[in-house]
Amino acid sequence: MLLQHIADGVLSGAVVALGAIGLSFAMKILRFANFSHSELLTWGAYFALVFLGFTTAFSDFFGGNIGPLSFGWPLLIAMVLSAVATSVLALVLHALVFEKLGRGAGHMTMVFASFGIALLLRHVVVLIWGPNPIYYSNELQFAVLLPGNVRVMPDQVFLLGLTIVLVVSLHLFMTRSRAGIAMRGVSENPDLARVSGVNVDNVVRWVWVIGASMAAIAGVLYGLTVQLRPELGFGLILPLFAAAILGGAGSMYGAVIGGLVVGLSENLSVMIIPTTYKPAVPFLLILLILYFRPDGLFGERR
Amino acid sequence: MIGVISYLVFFLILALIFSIAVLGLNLQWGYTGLFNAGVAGFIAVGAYTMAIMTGPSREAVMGGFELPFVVGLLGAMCTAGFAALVVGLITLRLKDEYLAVATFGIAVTIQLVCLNWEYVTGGTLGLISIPNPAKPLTDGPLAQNSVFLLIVVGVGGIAFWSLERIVQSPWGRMLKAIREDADAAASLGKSPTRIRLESFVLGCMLMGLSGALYVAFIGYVSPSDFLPIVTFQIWTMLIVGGSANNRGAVLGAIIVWGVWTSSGYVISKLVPTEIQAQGGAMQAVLIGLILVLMLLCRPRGLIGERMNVSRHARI
Amino acid sequence: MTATVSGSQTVLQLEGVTKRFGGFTAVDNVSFDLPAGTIGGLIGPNGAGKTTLFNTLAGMIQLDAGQVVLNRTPIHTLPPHQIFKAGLARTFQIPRPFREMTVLENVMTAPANQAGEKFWNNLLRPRKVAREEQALREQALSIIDFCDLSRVSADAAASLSGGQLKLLELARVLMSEPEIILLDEPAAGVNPSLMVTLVDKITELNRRGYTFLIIEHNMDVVMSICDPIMVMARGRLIYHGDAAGARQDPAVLDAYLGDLP
Amino acid sequence: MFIRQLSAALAFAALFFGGMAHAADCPVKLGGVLPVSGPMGQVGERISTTGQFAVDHFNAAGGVKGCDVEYVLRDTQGQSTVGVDAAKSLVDLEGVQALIGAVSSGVSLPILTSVAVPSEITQVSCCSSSESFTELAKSGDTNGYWFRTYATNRSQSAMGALLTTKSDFKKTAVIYVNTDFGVGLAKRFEQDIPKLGGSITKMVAYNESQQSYRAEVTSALEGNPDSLFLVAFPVDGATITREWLALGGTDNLIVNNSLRSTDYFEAVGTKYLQNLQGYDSAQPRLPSVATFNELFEAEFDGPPNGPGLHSVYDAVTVVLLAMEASDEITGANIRDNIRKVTSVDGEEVYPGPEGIKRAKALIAEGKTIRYVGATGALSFDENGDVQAPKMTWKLEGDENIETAYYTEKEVAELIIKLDN
Repeated sequence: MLLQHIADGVLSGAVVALGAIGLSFAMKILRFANFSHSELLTWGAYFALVFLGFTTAFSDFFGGNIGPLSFGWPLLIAMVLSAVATSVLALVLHALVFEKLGRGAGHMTMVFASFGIALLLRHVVVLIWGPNPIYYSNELQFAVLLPGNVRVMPDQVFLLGLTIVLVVSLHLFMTRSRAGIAMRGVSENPDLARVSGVNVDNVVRWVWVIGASMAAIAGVLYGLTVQLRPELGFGLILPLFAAAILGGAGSMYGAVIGGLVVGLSENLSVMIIPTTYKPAVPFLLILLILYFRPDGLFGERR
Repeated sequence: MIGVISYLVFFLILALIFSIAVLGLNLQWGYTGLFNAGVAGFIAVGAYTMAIMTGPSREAVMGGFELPFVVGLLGAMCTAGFAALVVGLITLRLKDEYLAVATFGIAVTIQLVCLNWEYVTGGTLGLISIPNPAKPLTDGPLAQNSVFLLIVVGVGGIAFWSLERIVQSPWGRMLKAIREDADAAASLGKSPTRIRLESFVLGCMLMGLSGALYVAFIGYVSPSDFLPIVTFQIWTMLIVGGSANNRGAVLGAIIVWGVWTSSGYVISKLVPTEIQAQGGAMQAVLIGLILVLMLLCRPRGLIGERMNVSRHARI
Repeated sequence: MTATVSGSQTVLQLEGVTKRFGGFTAVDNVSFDLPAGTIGGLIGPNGAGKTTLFNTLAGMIQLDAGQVVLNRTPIHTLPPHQIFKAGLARTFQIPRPFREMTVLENVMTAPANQAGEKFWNNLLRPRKVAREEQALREQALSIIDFCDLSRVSADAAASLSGGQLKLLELARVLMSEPEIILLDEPAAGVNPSLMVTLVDKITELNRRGYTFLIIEHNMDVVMSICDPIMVMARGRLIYHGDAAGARQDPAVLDAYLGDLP
Repeated sequence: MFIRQLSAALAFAALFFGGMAHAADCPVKLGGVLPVSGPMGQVGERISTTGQFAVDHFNAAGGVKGCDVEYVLRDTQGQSTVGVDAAKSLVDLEGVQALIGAVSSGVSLPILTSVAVPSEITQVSCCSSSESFTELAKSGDTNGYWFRTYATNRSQSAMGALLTTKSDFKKTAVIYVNTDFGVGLAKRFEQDIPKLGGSITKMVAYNESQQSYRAEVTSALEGNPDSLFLVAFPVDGATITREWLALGGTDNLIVNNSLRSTDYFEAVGTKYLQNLQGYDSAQPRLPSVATFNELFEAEFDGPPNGPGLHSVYDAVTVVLLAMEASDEITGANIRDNIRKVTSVDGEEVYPGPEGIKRAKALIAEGKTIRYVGATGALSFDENGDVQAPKMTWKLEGDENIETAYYTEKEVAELIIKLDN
């Protein structure tokens, strides 16, 4: 069972990792704890559902499922479109609310506004798509038995692989592209970056786009391996924050490692504590990190 | 007409019980700028303390001390304050957002503990038969509720009066200085960590008090009383009423609770039964919208902060 | 390096103060003494590390090496609020008033260890607090008057002009009668007439016995009121002496080349 | 200053609510406090429409004492504070003398203790299963104002255990919802199953409304169980079942009554549920039930599968019959007459407009009646609890098929056997 819990932990940690990247950047560069970030996962998942509806019209053209996976090209296309749509949503929120508040009030007012927006976004999902769970496909995918008596679903392995690919591409983006380098600059020293002629407004928009895209993809993959429901993101708030804080705000790799640690500890915890206490595990992790390493495992000590 | 009065008394009891928690939050957010996202958790701590201290003895559950009402109130404040002290000591020296995340987490955890630690909290069954202090004094629901309203007004009045005294004092001045600029306050010899801790603990004690009054009134406590939405309601009350103003906090509690309950009434009248599930979501969207718009357009709420110097030194 | 503590006359003494950010050394092994009753001027081009040094002295940034001694007491290990209580007060380059509080409130906040700062005193010993508040108010009003802020004393600090904010910060630190006052660019962004007032206030206070350490870019101000003058460049202290000497020092000229018109 | 604001608020509120309060004799009002939105919204919504359905039947039969019945529904949002306030406003402002609700015990209980009992209003719940109600009633704190048309956990766990052992399952894992309902049921099940020759491999509780239950499922898979006893509600139940099956869990599933729901079958996919078995209260082979089912299907284009539908219908009908039998419609009279319209030696009457017409005629003649409803013959014990007949069911294709029927007597005997 230990191996199974580890496998489950790594796989569910991958979703948390993807979602936490955006949150981590937001905490460092936008300088506020964005409680509405997790709702972007929900919206990403539901956007993909809409686009999937369009693409299924062409399903003959795309052929069936890819290999052992439970989905075909339409879902992947829907996922990319959903990332775009979620980015637009995030930019709209930024322009309508956070930009204004950030200029006037303190950053804690932004935290609070993010609370309100989270509630708003969650219930708009209920209004549009209804409160009941929805599945991308009603087919059930059965797990494959691996050596060591570990069962994993092919979709989840795909999820892990895609996470790795995304993190590597993000790394290249951050180190090679102008926008990425500017982002790192602002993240490390905003004042210095500003006087060196970096367009901070642009960087902020990039942060929203990257964060929202990663969140959308995480949402789609999460929805794919389980289901879509309006509380999809809400239930992930604490794991996401735990991952971002664990990794150290602003550190991409930190967020990824943080996500995996959160996933593993949640899944392994059920071996020692009753499953009903599992949702508290990320919180305990947060307390431990804040107590011993307030700047995260990979954050620089102030 | 008796019905209307009876309902108003009932409504006011709940609204004023909430307003005590809002006052606590006002101390934390309005005066000190502390973001407590776990209000429901601290209310729960107070509520269960009250239930355990004043409730009858039960099988397989701790407690049954049957202590007097007032002792229960004080005990509830102490345990909520203690919980706040622990969280505060860990997070208050850190960046502001961490308090928001940690308090959000503690509310989730406290709810889980309420749900699962059967020996103390009765688990999912909750704790029943918590004595109502108004019951031995009078007969009839209206008379009893009126007496209870007096008790709430009395307790809330003491809390209100004490808060007014201490926020319009050098201590309150420090809170606001910390809220405005913690670094600048530190450069003037104030210890942000200590002051934040004091404000946080005091605020949470009021939340505990509010929880204690709630269970004494309802007579029953269960984990489902402390869903995250409660935190959200308390926050909306403060923002609508006006932060950094205790009158605003009380007014906000009455208005928001009024809107919340009457919008349920309106929805039940106007929206057909078939789509009332959507009606509930509409209500949440509406409240979320009011909140965000309030922050954008009228961040000070209905009654904003009053400029003052000190009770002793008006110009 | 300064060799010995020069008796009771030295208020502030820095020894090998060093602060690094990552690989960048913002303050590099800075040492000097500031005698009591002087107005020290700290100058240097942008990015020389002056404000970082101030932040280190005030305890807002932990130093990496060296020590800071205030009246024979090492203060570099203390948190900011205790450094203030020890007698070192500072203002900020960009003023940081308590914006939503009145000018009088801002000033009355400053003194440390007020009885009313313990919340229970306000409930249990209200008379004592009231007496103290009365005294504080008298003191605050006279300082506000000295700083020419009487007209605005009931206004929110947020409504003040840049120059008035500089005066407000000065008034705030004066409440506690500190051993030494650190002013970060007092003349920056202040209109000329107010600047004259400000310089007058500083010299007047200096005559009354206050010690200052001032960062300033306005050379007229520095040369007219400061002595000694310390020059920093790229984190190092490159000159320590009188104003006349600074004008001729080759290292100073070199550092300012391109910075000065 | 403050007092002025407060009194202004009060005056405003009085004006606002004052206009709404009118206590005329017609129509007769019945209050519903149900979770139409919130976590239980899906369940609550169907329950509330079925409540309206029962009221419609009564009105079709001429209403109560010639008055139309108005069913005033208020949403609890699944929150106790909102529920309590809703109940109080129904009582004080609408003047209702009986309340239907709520669903969760955590909402029904505070309504009972702070509204119904002090205001002397009869409260009938379709769905609250907590043992706390029985305890409260025994201690005399309900004054008899509490009833529920939902059979308590005791018989449910017994049926689950019986079904499991009758199918020759030896090693059963239990996944149950972490609420008073789930915990109570699962704990009883754990005690019952060894007495019938089965055994438990693992007990796993889960918290409601989580996105994924992978960790819970993996834990439950320990010890290679040959069957799973699942105590859940449709939404989370579907998630758990899907993850259970995907991770290689056995498809020998035994489920509680709330999973006898089309939502659940469709979400999981009926083709994966062909070895699923379940039990339910009372779909007895009585004409009354058939009548109800037919009427329901005609109205809603689907069978009444789902938690609380049968029982809310009976809750509403019993209350309305009790009103009909009262000289004056007060909470106390309703309380007393509920027993008169369900008395064991009365003449049997059935649901639907026709049945109710007959019942009204009998009441008018002064005869005692026995309402045999959608859940069968209701007989409330002194604590307001009912015992109901039980049935077991399974899926065959998309069809939900009854496999066995247990009368109240057989259920009672089973419980006695298990308790000794």
